This record gives sequence, C-alpha cells and structure tokens, in this order.
Amino acid sequence: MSFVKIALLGMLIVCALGVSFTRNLLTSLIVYMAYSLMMAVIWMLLESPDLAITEAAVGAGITSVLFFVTLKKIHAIKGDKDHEQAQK
Amino acid sequence: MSKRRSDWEQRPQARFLRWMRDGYGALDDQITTSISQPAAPRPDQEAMEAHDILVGTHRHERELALDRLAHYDLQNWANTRGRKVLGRLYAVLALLLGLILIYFLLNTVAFMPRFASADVPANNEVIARYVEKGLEETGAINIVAGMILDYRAFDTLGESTVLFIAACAVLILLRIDLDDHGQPMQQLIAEESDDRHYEPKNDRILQGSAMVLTPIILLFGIYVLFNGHLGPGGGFSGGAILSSGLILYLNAFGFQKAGRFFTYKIFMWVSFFSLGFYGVAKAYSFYMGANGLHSGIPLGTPGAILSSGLIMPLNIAVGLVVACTMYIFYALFRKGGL
Amino acid sequence: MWQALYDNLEQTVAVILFGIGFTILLLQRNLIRKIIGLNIMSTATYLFLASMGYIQGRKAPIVTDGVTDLAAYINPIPAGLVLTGIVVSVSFTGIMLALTVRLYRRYRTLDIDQIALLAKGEDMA
Amino acid sequence: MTLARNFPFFSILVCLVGSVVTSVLKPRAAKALTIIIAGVVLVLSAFTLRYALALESAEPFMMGHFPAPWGNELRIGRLEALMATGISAVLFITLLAGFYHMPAFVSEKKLGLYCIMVDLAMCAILVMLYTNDLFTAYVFIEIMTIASCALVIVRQNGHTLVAATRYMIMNLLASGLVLLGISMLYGITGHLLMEPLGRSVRHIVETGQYMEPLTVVIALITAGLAIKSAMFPFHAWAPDTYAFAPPMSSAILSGLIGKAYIFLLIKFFYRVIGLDVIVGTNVDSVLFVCGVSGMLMGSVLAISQRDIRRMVAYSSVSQIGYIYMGLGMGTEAGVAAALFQMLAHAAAKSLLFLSTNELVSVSGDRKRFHYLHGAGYRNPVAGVVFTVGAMSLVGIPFTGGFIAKLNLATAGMPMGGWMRALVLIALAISTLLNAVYYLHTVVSLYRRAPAEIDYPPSHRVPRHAAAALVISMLLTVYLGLGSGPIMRVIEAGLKMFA
Repeated sequence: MSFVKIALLGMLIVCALGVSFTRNLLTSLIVYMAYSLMMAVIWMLLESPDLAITEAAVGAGITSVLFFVTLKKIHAIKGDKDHEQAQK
Repeated sequence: MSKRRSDWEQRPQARFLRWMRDGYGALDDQITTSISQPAAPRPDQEAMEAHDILVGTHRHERELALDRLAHYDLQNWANTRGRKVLGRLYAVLALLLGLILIYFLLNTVAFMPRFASADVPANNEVIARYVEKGLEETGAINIVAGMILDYRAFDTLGESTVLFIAACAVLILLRIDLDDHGQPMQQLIAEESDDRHYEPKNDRILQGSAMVLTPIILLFGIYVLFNGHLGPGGGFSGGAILSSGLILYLNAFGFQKAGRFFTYKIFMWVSFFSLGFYGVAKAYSFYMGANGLHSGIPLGTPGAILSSGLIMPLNIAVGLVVACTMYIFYALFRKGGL
Repeated sequence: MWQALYDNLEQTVAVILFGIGFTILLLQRNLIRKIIGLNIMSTATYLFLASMGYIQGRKAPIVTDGVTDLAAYINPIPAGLVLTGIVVSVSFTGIMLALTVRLYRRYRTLDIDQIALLAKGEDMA
Repeated sequence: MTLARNFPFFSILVCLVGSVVTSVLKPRAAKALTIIIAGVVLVLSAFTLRYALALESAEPFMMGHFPAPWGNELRIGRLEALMATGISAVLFITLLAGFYHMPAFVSEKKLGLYCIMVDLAMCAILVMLYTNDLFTAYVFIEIMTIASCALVIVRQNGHTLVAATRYMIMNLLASGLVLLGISMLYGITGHLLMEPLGRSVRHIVETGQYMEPLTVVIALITAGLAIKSAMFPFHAWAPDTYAFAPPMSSAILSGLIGKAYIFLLIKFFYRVIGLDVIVGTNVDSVLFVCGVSGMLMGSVLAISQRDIRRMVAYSSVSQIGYIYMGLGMGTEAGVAAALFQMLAHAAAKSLLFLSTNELVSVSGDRKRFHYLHGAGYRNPVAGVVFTVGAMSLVGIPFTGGFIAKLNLATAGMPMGGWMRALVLIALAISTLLNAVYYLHTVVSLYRRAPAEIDYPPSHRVPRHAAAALVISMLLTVYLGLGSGPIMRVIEAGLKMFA
C-alpha cells in the first residue's frame, strides 16, 4: 500500500466531512470539486483510465459547472451584481 | 351536524387527529427547520380576521379559517423552543443512523474478498471470456468499450436513455414557454430573472482565450469520441468534453452567437437521430443474436480506426447525446431556453 | 478485523464515505448540501465497485501488443458499471439542481423544511 | 423458433423508440402516439402471455449474441407475462380515461414532454418485469425514478415542487442503497445475471463463506426497494406526491410504478437469493411486521384526512401493506396472494384516482368532502366507478379486493401461532377501517347537495373516457369473479420462477 494512496484516501474523507462543516456554500462546492479530482486520480491508480477520464470530465467538470450556475442563480456567490441586488 | 363538528374540533381526540394529520408532516420534516431562520411574525390581525370569519355563517369559510388557524399554530410551534429541541433530537438520530450504517458496513467490508488478490470470486469465467475472446468477438482494443457496447449493450442503451429523459425533465422544469409568435413570454423572463439581460459581456481576455481553447477542446473531444474502441475514453467522456467546449464558447460569446448553430429544434433532432440510431442498431443486433442469426457486420482489423463493428458509430451516437444533454442543462440553467 | 479493514482500505474508505454522504443527505437542511451529499454517496459506491475489479500487478484492460491473456489485465466489468453509474448520477444532479432553482425562485430559501412550511401556508393565504 | 418469443423485447423497443419519436412530434400527435404505443404493448403482452402459457419452463431471451453469464438477458415466464398484461391493460385504460383532462394541469407546450415520460415509464416497468440482469434492473430503476419525478412536476405549483423534491431525495437514497447492495453482491459472487447469481448464492450458503456480506446485501436491496415502493415506515414521501400530482400521474405512480419495484423484489427473493435463505435471515418477518403496521396505520391516517385525494393516497399505503404482509409470510401461498393483491390494487387504484378527479372537477375543484355531496348524481359514471373501486379496496365480494383478502387469509392459515392470529386480526381490523372511510365517502357522494354552494355547470365527459372507466370497473369485477384461472397462472408461474 503506497503512501500516496493512503494520503489520497484520507483526503477524500477529509473533503467529504469538509462539505458538511464549511459555512459558505461556495467553499463546500470547491471542496467537492477537489474531492472529485482526487477520485479521478484514485481511479487512475486503480488502473481504470476510462473511469478517470470520465470522472474528470463529467464529475469534476460538468457537475461543478452546473453547481456554479445554480449558485449564481440563487445569489449565493458573494460580490456579483445579483448578490448586491438581492441585498437591497 | 355542523355544530357538533365544531365542538368536536375542540376535543382531545380531534386534536390528536389533527396532530396525526399536520403533525405527521411535522414529525418528520418540520422539526428540522433552520433555527437561524427568523421566526415568521404571527399575523395577529389576520388571525383576528380568521376568528371573525369563524363566527360567520358559511361552513366552508369556517373550515378554511380553521385550517388557517391550525397553520398559524403550526408555524408558531415551529419557532418555539420545543421545536429546537426536537430539531436537535432529529439531528442526533440522523447522525446515529449514519454511524450505525457505517459500523455495519465496516463489519461487512472485513468479510469481503481480499482487495487486489487474484482469487476473488469476481475473477471468474465471465471476465475470462471478456479478456481472452473480447478482441476477437467485438474487435475492440479497449475491453471496457467492447463490454459496455457489445456484451452488455442493453445497459448502455438504458444509460443513454437516462440522459435523454433527464434532459426532458429539466426542460419541463426550467424551459420558459414561448408565446404564439415563437418569442419567450416577456413577463415570464422578468419573473424568472434570467441571464438574458447581461448578455454578452464582451470580456476580451475571456473571448481571446476562448478563441484559442474552444477548437482545441472540441478537437480533443472528437478524438476521444472516435478513439473509444482503441483507448480510454469513448462516448461518455468524449461527449462531456465536447459539451464543455460548447459551454466555454457560450460563456465567451453569449447566447446570440451560440444560438446560431444550436437551437431547441437542433437539440431534439440530434437526440432523435442519435438515440434512434442507437436503438435501431442495437435492436437489430439483439434480434439477430436472440434468434441465432449472424448479424453480418464486419469487425475489421483490430486497431484500425474503422474497426470493431458497431462500437465506433455507437460511441459517436452516445457522445452526441451526452454533449447535447450537458449543453442543454447548462443553457436551461442560464436562461431557461436555448 | 482491523487488519482486514486495512487490507481492504479502498472499500473501507468507500463505506465510510457512503455513510458520510448518507448522513449529509439526512442531516443537512440546505438543498445544495443535500445534493453534494448525494453525489458523495454515489461516488463512494463507485469507488467500492471499482476497487472490486483491481488485481495486483495487472494492467488496465486495453489490449496492448495483442496479448489477450487473462493474467495480464484487470477485471473490466466494474469499470463498465461505474461508467454507467457516473452518467446516471450527473443526470440526477442536473434534475435536483433544476428543482432547487425552481424552489428558490418561488420561496427565496434553500431550507427544505422552511419551504415545506411555506408551501403549506400557500393554500391558506 | 416462433416470432412470439420476441414480443417482450419488441414491446420494450416500441416504448423506447416511441419515446424518442415522440420528442419531435407536435403535442396532439404525441398524445395519439402514446395511446397507440400503450395499445400495441397491451396486444404484444397478451400474445406473450399466450405464448408463455404454452411453455414448459421459463425461456431466456438473449439481448445480443452472447449467452447467460456474459450478455444481458430477458426472461419469459408466465408470471412476467401475466403481470405485463395486467399492467399494460391498466396503463392503456388510464391513458384513455385520463388524457383528456391533462390540459388542466399541464401547459400545452409541455404535453409532448409528458408523453415521453409516460412512454419511458412504461418501458422501465416492462424491463423490470422481464429482465434477468440485476444491473439492467438498476439502470431502469433510475429511468423510472426520473420519469415518475417528471410525471409529478409537470403540474407546476409549489406543492408538486416540494413533493417532487422529497420524492427525489428519498428515492435517490434508496437507489444508493440498492446500488451498494448490487456491488457487494457482485463482489462476493462475480455475477450480475440472475441464474448464475442464484447458483453462486447457493454455493455461498452451503459453504458459509461470505455469509455476512450476503446478509447485508439482502438487507440493503430490500430496504432500497421497500423505500421506493412506499412501504410503511418509509412512506412519508408518498401521500403528498400522489395527492398533488395530476390524477393520471397519480394513477400511474401508485398503481403501476410501485408494483414494478415490488415485482423486482419478489424476483430478487426468488431467483437470486432463494426464499429459504430469506426466511433464514428473518428479513421476511421484518417485512411482515412492516406490512401489518402499514395496513393499520395507513387506514388510520386515511380516516383522518379531510381531502379526498389525500385519503385515496393514504389508502395506497395501507394496500401496499397488504402486499408486504403476503410477501412477509415467506411461503409460496403468501407470495401468490401478494401477487394477486398487486393486480387487484393496480386495477382498483388507478380507477379510484381517475374517478376521484372526475368527481372533484364536477364539484368545482374543491376536494373537501362536503363539497362532494351529490357528486355521484352530477357525474353518474364516475360515481358508480368510484363506488366499485372503493368496494374492491374494502373487500366486498365480487370484486378483486375480496379475492385478494381471501387469498391472504387462506395463506395465513397454515402459519404458526402468533403469525396466523396476527394475519387474521390485522385483516379484520384493516377491512373495518377501510370500510369506515370508503363507505363514508361513498355515502357522502350520494347525499343531497347543499343549497348554498353553487357548482360549475357540468361538463360532458368524452365518450372514450367514460367507456375506459367502465371497462376498468369491469376489470375489477372480473378479477373478483374470474380469479380462479389467474390464481392458477400465478401459482404455476411461481413454480417456473425459481
């Protein structure tokens, strides 16, 4: 069992817990993105390049983009124009 | 009858029943309402009006008023301390449930076949045939592609259908209806506060890098798509990469420009042709296989780009469905239409 | 038991992640976090499944140099199943997020219980 | 090598390709196509049933060129064909009777999308009935989940959005459990198709190795499918969903989709694990207890409702309880009784949801009971149909529900002490409770309408819809009168099943 793998698996758990304990939605989303990318690396280590490429493209890519659009729609991203409008 | 009924409403049995009804939802959902949410002020005046109506003559108005009162009661209760305690209790229970689940699953894992060893039950005659005969029977170098598009093609057909149906569900949810002239209803747009007002932003850095990156991303996506049977990748990842290229273009140049080549009609027709092709091609091969006939599709030389029978066209069909679905997800989230 | 868990470390981590995702799904009131929890839960299952196919010292199931020997490649089935699963979960994420957007537009909050209460109140008003 | 053995595959294909074609049609054409597809599926299923009745043993159908442990497979047996015929008949009738009032709930532009959902829900139900592969079943479970969510949200108001969100959360949780169960099962057996899985499981039971994971697998998959089919303690999402969705969707959701999950569970018990192993792990007792408490609690909650559609929705919970009670007896007779109850409930429930909508719409869209006074006179067909449906669910002779309860009681007789007593007592109490709320409703339908409420001018129900309602009523009565052959098919089918 290589050190890298143990570290990655440990980080997965930390990220998963982090999603629940961060205050800001944007932060938890970014933590989740990191989680997805680490998952892609782990799949590479498990000799499944098909999965790694799909997870990187779909899981970390498209899913996160969809999340970001949603956050923008619900004015959860600080500093954008909508957010200020929503505050007024 | 009605008089007795209103008496009855006051009695403990009726309260119990009301608790069963309202409290039913209350027990499993309202308990956990955010503590931080500001309490909705009890609308005293409205409650007074409700009382006024209560002494009115019409029975259905009275019923409605009773309901309204019950609702205010519920909301009030929802913001009292007892509620918070129950909320904590629910949280603790949920946490406990999660921990118990983890404990049981960990116990199970300890008894699972040993990781990474060759004598696990999964290492059986099934994968022996996939690995040893896969190249010969499907013609695909990538055994995974051969497996999901030939041996177990029905699953993959179902999976493409999942994407299609998901796109349709999001269309139901987010698409802004067009009026009779084919224009989106203005009032709906205003209501839904979409992004059309901010389009396009004309950011030079974004547009410049998109100019460079979009063709590269699209090219890479096409490469992955066409190489699904020769190496890692295939329909799903290729389609996702294609759609990310399209999304980048859309973000940089706005809906006006993207709408020139990608409309709702095009989405529907592309999905129609890809899924239809997929369905018909696989139906043909299922039918032939089930009735013991030879499908007569040449497998070609393994390793060549035009090989492995139907796998490459099917990959392309899947990729198109994936790309369309992802793009339409994004477009619908942004502005409720294409 | 601890030794067995350490030997199956991938699966151990996978079920812990599954439990975490499950708990987030139950515990969090915020819809966005619920959806993230859902995703964590499903990726954990995929990790569990994928770890079942790995065999020490074998390569990814892509035929190289025409070698079609069972001892050369890992199990391709879990990879195929997980591929299906990933696509299914992105579809679900899309639908759930769309529901979230609609609910937010209507009720201006992401708290599912608050929303349920507001929806109940709608009839009365 | 007859053509008839391809019919299950053809019926699945017709739904699938039909849904794709529907996506490019205009709403009116889409509607027509959906009804035609349902009709075609009904005909194909009936022919399959005829074919299956002549079979000695169940027949696998390869999806592709590769046999059992390698490729996907369907399986044609009597039970599958019978269920497919029953379900497609109910669906066809539901579509005929329900489509004409969909414009009241769905905007014209989205009707086409709704038709896609109906087609794909049908496709998924058929696959769940016929498939011989656990992972295929999982993929189509997901299709079914999305389709049913979309069937709810086509009517876009706050209630349906909240109900659909709840529905999705619970169902996705359940999907996660099912998928984890399937992957564990794959890990300990190395198979995904049901026949080789069954062999491996028997091997595991004999040797005792991996017995612990197997128990967990059974628990996970049972829990997942139980949540999805709204078994009692997990039913919290169901009543709202059924009550607020458009009536046709409610009929499909409660009458048909829930049944497909239960059928898959029965398949899992019989063909993958083996009923004796299930009895050994006591999962059946848990199901039995949940079923009995569902029967009672569902009825009690239904009595406390003041809105007729919520009442019908809660009565679903109680009827699902009957099915799980039969399943939980752990005997062949119990499972057969549960299967018959599935058919009887599918027929009666879709009828109830549809006729309820008719009754409510002649009463000015107000669902409280006292508005419904006299609704039976304002729309005589719907009144009679509702009465017959209610009679069936209460268990009055000459209806399907009566035979179902009779079968359950008969199946309960040979059981050991407390279980037999519990079955009989629960059946008696639950019948009484059902009678309380259904008969109360029927009586209030035929009361004199109060003078102070002005009702909308009565609209004409289209002939085909009225005819469909009457046919579905006749179906319920047929299940009560001609139950002998059906029970024989079910029993013979169960023997073929394992």
